[in-house]
Amino acid sequence: MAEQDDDSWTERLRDDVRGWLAENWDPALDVPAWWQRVADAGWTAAHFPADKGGMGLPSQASGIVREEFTTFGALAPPGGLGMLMAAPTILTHGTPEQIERFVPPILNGSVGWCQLFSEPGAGSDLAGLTTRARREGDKFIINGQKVWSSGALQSDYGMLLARTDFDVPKHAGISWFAFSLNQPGVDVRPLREMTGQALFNEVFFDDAEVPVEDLIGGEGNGWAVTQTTLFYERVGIGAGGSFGRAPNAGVKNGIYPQTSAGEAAKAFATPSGPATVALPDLIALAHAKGRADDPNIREKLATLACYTDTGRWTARRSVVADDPATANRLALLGKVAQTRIVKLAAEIGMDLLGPEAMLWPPDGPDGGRFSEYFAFSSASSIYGGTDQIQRNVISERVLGLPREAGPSKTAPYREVLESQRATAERSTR
Amino acid sequence: MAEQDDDSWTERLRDDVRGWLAENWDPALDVPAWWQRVADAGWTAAHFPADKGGMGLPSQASGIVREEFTTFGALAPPGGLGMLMAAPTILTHGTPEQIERFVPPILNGSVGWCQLFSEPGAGSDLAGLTTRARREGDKFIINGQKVWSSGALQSDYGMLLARTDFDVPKHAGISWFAFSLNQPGVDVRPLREMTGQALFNEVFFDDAEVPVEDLIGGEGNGWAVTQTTLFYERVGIGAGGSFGRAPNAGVKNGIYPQTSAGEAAKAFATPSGPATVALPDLIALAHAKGRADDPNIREKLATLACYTDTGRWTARRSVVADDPATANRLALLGKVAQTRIVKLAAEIGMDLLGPEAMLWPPDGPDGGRFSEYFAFSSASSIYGGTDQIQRNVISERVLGLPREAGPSKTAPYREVLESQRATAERSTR
Amino acid sequence: MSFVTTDEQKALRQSVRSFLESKSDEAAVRAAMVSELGFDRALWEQLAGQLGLAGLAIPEEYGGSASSMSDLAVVMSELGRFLVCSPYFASVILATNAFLESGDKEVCLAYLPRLAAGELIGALAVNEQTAELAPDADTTTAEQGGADWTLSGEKNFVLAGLAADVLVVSAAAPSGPSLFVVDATHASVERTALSVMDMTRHQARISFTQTPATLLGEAGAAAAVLSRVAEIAVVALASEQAGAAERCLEMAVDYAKTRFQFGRQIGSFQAIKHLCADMLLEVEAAKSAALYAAEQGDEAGAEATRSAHLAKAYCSDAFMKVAADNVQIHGGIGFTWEYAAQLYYKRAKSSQVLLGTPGHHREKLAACSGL
Amino acid sequence: MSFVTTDEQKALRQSVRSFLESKSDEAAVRAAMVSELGFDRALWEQLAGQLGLAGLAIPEEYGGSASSMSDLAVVMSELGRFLVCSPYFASVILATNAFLESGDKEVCLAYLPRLAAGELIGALAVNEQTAELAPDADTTTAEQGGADWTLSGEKNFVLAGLAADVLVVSAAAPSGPSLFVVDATHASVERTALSVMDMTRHQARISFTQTPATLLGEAGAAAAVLSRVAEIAVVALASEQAGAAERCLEMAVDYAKTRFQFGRQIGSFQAIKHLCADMLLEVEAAKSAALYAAEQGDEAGAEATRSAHLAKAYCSDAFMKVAADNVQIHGGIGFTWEYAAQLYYKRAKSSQVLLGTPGHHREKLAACSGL
Repeated sequence: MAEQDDDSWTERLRDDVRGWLAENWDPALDVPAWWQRVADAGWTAAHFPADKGGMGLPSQASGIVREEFTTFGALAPPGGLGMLMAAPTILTHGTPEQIERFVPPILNGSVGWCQLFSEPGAGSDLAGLTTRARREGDKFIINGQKVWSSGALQSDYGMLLARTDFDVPKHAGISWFAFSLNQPGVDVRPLREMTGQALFNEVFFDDAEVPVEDLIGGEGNGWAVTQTTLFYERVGIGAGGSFGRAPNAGVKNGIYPQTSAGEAAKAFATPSGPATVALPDLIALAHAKGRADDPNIREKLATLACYTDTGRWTARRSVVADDPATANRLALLGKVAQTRIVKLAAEIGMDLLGPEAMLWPPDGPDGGRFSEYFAFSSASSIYGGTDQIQRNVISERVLGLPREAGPSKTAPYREVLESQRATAERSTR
Repeated sequence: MAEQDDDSWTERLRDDVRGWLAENWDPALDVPAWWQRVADAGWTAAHFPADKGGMGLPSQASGIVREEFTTFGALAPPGGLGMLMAAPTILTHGTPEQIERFVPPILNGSVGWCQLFSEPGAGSDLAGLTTRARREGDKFIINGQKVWSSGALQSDYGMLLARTDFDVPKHAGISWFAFSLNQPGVDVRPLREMTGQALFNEVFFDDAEVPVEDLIGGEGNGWAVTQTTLFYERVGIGAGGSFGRAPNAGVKNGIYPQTSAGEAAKAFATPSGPATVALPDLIALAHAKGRADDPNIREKLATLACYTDTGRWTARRSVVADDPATANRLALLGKVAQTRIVKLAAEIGMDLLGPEAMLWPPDGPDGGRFSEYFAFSSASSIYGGTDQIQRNVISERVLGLPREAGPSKTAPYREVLESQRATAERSTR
Repeated sequence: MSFVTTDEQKALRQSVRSFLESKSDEAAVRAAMVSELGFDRALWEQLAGQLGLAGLAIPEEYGGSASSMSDLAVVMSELGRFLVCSPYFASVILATNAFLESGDKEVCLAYLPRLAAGELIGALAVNEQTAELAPDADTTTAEQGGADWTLSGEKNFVLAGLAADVLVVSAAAPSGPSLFVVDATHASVERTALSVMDMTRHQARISFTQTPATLLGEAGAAAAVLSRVAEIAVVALASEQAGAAERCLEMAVDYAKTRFQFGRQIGSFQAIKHLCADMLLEVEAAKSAALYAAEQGDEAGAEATRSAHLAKAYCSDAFMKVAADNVQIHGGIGFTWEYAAQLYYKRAKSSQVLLGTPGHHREKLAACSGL
Repeated sequence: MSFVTTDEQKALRQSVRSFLESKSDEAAVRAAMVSELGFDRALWEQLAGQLGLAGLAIPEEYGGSASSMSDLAVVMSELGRFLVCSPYFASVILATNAFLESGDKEVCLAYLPRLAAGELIGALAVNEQTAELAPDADTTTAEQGGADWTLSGEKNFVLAGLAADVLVVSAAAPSGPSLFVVDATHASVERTALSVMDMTRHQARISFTQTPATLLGEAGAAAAVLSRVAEIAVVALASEQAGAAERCLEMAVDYAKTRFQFGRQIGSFQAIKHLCADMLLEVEAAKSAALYAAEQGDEAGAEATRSAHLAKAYCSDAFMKVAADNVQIHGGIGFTWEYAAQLYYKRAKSSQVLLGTPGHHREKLAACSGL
């Protein structure tokens, strides 16, 4: 699968990175010092404007930079949800003061971020959230509960959506906060998933606080800000994201498990956690299991090749599109394209294992990773917005099909909640 | 696929039929005379009550009787839409006088029926029909248009749904008529389908008339009557119907193409029209094309065997169910079960043909029937209520899931139509 | 085919269901599945004793109640519905039928009465590299010294392998693959729990080192006996799958009625409604396949074989699909450890693979269908 | 991969589209498809002359404009969009590339300039029992008498077989399958129209009886030449499929916005919305596959081969699915003869089968992917 970038700027960029690394990479530096050096040079977010810590390059630049760092053997620039979502959101909606305060610590990896969006009662219907932010002087008091926050235990800050006003329509009462997790009113509890792991957390707020100056995009404007965050999430979860291949930024309170950048680079080069099961893994498994000649397996693997490559190519078309409508149209397909890749790959893995598909780590071929991936695959159509929600979004925003009639969009949200409660009572009686 | 009915009444019934045929079958009789003899003996609708021309047997009896007639070589009792839908509907909702007047000519095959339900603007939303029935003295005057009426050219009567009142809510203004097609205000025009054939017709009404005494189930009660008709249609289209294997009843005006019952029996034994492509046909084709050993073909044919047999067995469970809720639950699945059978069978046929899949009757293997069936298969998820409508019905009536919010169900239908017109104008502007 | 449910079967289902509702709710399942042997002995003794279910498949001459496959299917579907952690399938279906099909009256008389009473738990140790009860590739060997046999080798994927008291083991004897009875607690038998995805169904790897064994039936007859045992077992398993699948549909529909998003029950959205309708089609088709195979299953023959393959192929994929759809309809909470949806999802996978994948059975079905 | 659309390509697409909007609307397609030769000669002459599209694939030395596969893909996708009835694919893609890949400069000089100008219509007559341009099983034979060759045998599924002036024919020669040029109008050539499902793409059966023929390229070289021609042709066909699929999506979305049932636009129902969203995924993935294969297609090589198989496999099934979904969303009217949905449905089927089924190309793709 030879691929060529015939755009010469990318070749120039790769040369620049290699040249800079040859002069600057120092495995003996501690991680914060190395990342500071990287950020100062503009490599963390090469696609950001030059006056915001970047280099003003096209958006695919950040992936290219990370590839070159990793190939070189250097610790790649920090990634994680801060880079993926918080930084571009704050860059879009924050004040100059907020950008100055929040973005550099993301770029130099000193502050890690998580998402505080979903609630037990607000999953697909994210705007149905009821976590409350009550203004008190120069701060907001937060009460409520969030769920599905990956990395919350390791993060310093969260992108928090809370309802600042219950007496306006549903979407109008929401605000977006840069919320510090390092305070007493916050309780982060790991949430165990089907895989047996706890990648996600529940987060409880009991009179937690956030200063007024950490409200991003203005009070009651959180829904508009959220659209930006979700756009960058979709692009990232879909086949085109580049930050998934980057080391997570700032571990909580600035404590890094590795003492030097060199050790951290080595640790990052060794994959950990439930590794993705991709086409080459399955082709190797088919050979190992003596099933490479099985026509049904060949048919399925060829279909997986089609899904994988078209997913990658469509994501690429989104990146190079010269009009925003096309870029958006293609980016919005990333998530559903990814679902079918994950589910088919998981299914083929199980199929190839035969009876060993019943095993679980540590038993089973390759430490049981195929079984674990199969369990994980059931979530691929759920996390980051269910496939049902993705299809709603695609059909409405791209294809222009009508929204469905729902409860009043103009009624104060307090009334909507009350009427919902009444319906629920009736239907369980 | 040996099947055994361990119910002894069915064996007794088969014996009875054979015994009666041995004494009564006379190929020299003309068709009307033969069918009169059959009806008089109660064979046409053995599952009807004894005082309504039947024998009071369980519903599977009618299929068994027809099997035995055909095996014997006799012309089977009449079938068609009159037997499938009109007779049971009238039996359920008609007055004794109406039953007396309409059912016997169905049982003796002298009157053929078609359906006059769908309209260009009322397909999935059947209750959205706008064909008008205006009362004038002791008759109703009909104006409007119907579509998708199969056999309308060959029928004497139609099951007509028309709106008798526009000033009541949508479902309350509909009436069900036994409508004579043999009158000047009726224009039947064949409608050519994708297959190139014209199985269906458009029917136009221009001041056509129907006497008040042919209104079935009462004025404004047509929607309830329709539910009965549709129930029998679903059961019939699904895997369990037995009237599809029966010769059509009364060809228009009592004219039969065959002069004797013997000739008619022979004609019926020779399949005509686009024959169904079923599992055995495809297994034979796989051998003929040297593909019987192809694992991908074997996998698909085995899947088709699963669909076909489970469809048949589920239909059978509906028939023998001892409570109506279970019978209904299973019968409602018939249509969607049939769709996947038809579509997979059509696909396998095309797959087996290779380049010959591009041919069309008269070219192509077996006179091009596989290509024709493939074209036809696209309609299997549409006719008799689209699969989307079937799934709505299943989820609401069987699973008890909530109906979707729609426009007011209580507003006079005239107002609904006006507001719809306004929306349409806005959205095309 | 009759598809008629007898009043006795209705009563049987009702009694098993009420029993399991109180004795094998989700908390009980979770407790049993993390226990060392993977089952609740008290529950097993009540199933066998109070309800008399261990002897269903066993003729009266050996102390059983000689019920039909259709009766067994009723029990299996309820066990599936409640995800019961039990050696029932291993002992009552697999081991018991291996005894019965061997035709060895003497050995049957020695074991079946106690298996029928639930005093003994049996397991069938045949699989090594495959899951299809095909003993032809056995590397486990049987050696004869005088009238005595000893077995050496290793078996894998043995259901209830740790719980079992007695094992029916296949091994390569001089005259071909043969079946043997082994005391599971003998010192030369080493049993290791496997780490399995579906914790409601424990499995073990069992090794034998010159383990004393009793020949079961005729030497060299294992393949024929096991072929029929596998046929019976997949029919029972298909019923279990159909019962579990039906429960998944109920969970999904219940949740869809009570979960609100966008101010509406999510069950009012067509995406959810149509998914539920498709689940119903799968569930009812699976039930039809399992019922038909059970009706055909009492006597060996071409239609018994064909319908067994069809039932296992269809019910496996139907249960897997419905279990996955159930997770999807629940959204995030369906993916959590603490919610029952994941237990069904994993059970669906283990059931799908057990005794041969759907692809394996579809290939056999094709071979039975003139291909 | 660049996926960058040049300004020239945008202009090309725009000019082809405006041209076809006025010259090949549905009425024009229906008129052409029932005509004897299956195409509108005036339209063909304008495509070739006014727009200069017949010479796109031809080097300048033979009177063409030596455009890239990506340019050709633009034209093919527009031809697909409008279901244009034209010998374009047969002549400009199949026959022209057979000439070019033969490397036979003398014969190329004799024919390509007139093919480039559209003065001659070419067709490729290779297939007999298969659709994959595989000449190994040819029963058509070539006999040599001195410097002259004659052909005897029958070819099937020849696109534009009746419309063609000149045929490139494969036949078994003593040194192996070889290519020949034949005057389509020669008295010994018998051409019979096939009855085809997709009437927008006429095909013929052509028999040769000692028909005089000119050797094209080297004797025995047909397999290698046709392998590359097939690769180029499936990439062009994939673009056509993607273009037609996109049009199906547009038809479906437009109808969903304007059709009212239950007092609502049917496009407001999730069942329809989600189907449309899935159609968009298929359409865009198909476009990606076709674009990538076109970018790789200018030079022979492993990636050109792999991406060609992938594009044909994917675009075939995507177009078929989207065409069927379009019928479904239209409901009954989509099934009528008079509505355009059926034309796309049938075109999708013929395109799916032409030059090898998706299963054939997936098998080749597997073979290119380390399997």
